[in-house]
Amino acid sequence: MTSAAVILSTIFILGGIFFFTTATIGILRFPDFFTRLHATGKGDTLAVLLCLIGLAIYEGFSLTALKIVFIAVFMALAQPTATHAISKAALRVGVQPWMKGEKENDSSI
Amino acid sequence: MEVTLLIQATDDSFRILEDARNQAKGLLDSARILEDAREQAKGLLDSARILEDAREQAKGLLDSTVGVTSETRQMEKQKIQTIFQGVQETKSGFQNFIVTFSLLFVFWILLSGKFDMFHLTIGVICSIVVAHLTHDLLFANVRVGDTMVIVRRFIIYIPWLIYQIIRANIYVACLALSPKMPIDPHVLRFRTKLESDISWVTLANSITLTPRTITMDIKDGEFFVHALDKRVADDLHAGEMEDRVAHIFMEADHIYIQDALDVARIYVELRKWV
Amino acid sequence: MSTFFLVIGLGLCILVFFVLYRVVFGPGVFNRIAAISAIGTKTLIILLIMGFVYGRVEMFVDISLVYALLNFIGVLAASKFLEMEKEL
Amino acid sequence: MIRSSEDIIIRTVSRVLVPFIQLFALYVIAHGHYSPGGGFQGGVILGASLVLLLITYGPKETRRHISEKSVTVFSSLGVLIYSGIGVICLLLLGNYLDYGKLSGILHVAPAEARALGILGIEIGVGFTVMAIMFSIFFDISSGGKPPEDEKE
Repeated sequence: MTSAAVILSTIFILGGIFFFTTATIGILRFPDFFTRLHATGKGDTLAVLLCLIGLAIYEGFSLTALKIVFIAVFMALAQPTATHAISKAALRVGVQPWMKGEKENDSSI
Repeated sequence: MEVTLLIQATDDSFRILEDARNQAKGLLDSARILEDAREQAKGLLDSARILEDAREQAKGLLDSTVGVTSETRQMEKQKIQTIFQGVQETKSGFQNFIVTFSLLFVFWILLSGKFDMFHLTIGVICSIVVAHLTHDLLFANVRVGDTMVIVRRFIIYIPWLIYQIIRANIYVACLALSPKMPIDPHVLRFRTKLESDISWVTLANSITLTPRTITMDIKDGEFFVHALDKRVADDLHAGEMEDRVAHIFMEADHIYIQDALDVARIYVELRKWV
Repeated sequence: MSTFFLVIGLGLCILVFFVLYRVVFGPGVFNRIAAISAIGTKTLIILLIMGFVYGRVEMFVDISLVYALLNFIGVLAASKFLEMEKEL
Repeated sequence: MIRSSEDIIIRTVSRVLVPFIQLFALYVIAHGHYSPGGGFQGGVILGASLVLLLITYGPKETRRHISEKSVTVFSSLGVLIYSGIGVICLLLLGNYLDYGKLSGILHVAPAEARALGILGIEIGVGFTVMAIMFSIFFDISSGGKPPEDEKE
């Protein structure tokens, strides 16, 4: 374990934590459901990827690191799909997107 | 006497003039007829030229058809000769089974990490069982194309996508941290020219991951995109990302085997007519 | 490095509590599902970090993979159910 | 009532993921004594993969992959494997599920016989859990009607 790898993995994990934090703030602050999906769909994907890559670098070159990379690939494929699934269901059920100028009627079903 | 001579001469000259006028009129008339004839001839010439052009175009079309088919003949011979003779179903099913089995076995080895005889045997058995159950799932609706080229182009596409994801996240982070939150959400809809479903998946997930947009719904080939900003509409309608995805999966800028076969059928029909 | 992982794990737990606000009070079921999905992704990282803290990553990585899988399938099933409920 | 979804994105992603999920489930079953997991967890993941197939492809396509009859066969086969290994151990003058006694008929060392016995037990448990979980989900989702009445 070289110190360069440790520093690199620390940077990656801290970046991941930063994007997790902004995604959480986004979930709490955005005005309606679809804009909140912007926060979860994008923010969590990049944050998870960064954290997993950081942990894989910390683990070093082994089969466990490869499994962590598998999780990363799976999340990169699954997270946008899950976002798409929720938003599709919401649109078909009849949740209206919030437009600028409306007052906040955040009463989605 | 002189007067009568003068009158006669005048009469003569008048007659001559009259004749000349008549002749000139006749000349003019004939000239007009000639003019007409010339114009008709010109029209004929033009139509002849058009016919010539059409003939040349037809020849060029025929030539190009010959060129395309002679190109595709080779691919036909290499790849599809057997497929289009009735054994397509079983053979492609078996190939799918083999490819799925090898992918799954590699995946098993990477998961297991144990290389003794016992675990490898279990791995082979499990891979065979799963590949038998799901060989029609992994490679359903795959168009015939050059797989290696697609994989290489996809790998080249990934860094651009990562750059876009990072941009998107910085944008979302700025929005979430800014006190006034300047957003103007609206819903866009656009049609896509992509065809295969794997390219649709790539396009929809790329739209979700790139700045300011998420794919909400796909209904009858129409993408419903939720955008945080007005500017993004132009980007999507310009279709840069769509072009990239089309380039990866060799759509809209490449001749497919199926298309080539269609052209070959048309060519055979043409040969019958000619 | 172990202390670093502990701090990171605690920070993620605090973030999970913040998202839990959306799960409990968030108006409508869709906000709740989206928030639960977000909690799932954070839990995935927390599980891996627990593995590093305890020194048994090769064990926790499987749990974490299973968690990611079930999170994904759960979200799909929930959205399918809500879509279905409208048709009935 | 679950119908086959028209959504091409979810269908394609789950179509690509299902084989790998199933192989991972079998890995969890087979490596139960090294890693967390074992029969029950692996069976649940296997069932979850079938549930994913059901919610994206609808009952008709899923029935083509695993039929009503094979669900029944799997659920009973699991119990048969489990109890059969136990009874064989009883017949070999040991306790119920006393794997060490299996070395007599397998011609291997007792430790290896124990590993094989545990593997058999886990395969049995996994089959049963998978079949029962899928059966419960399918019956609830189809609303109690037989699948032939379904108009796709």
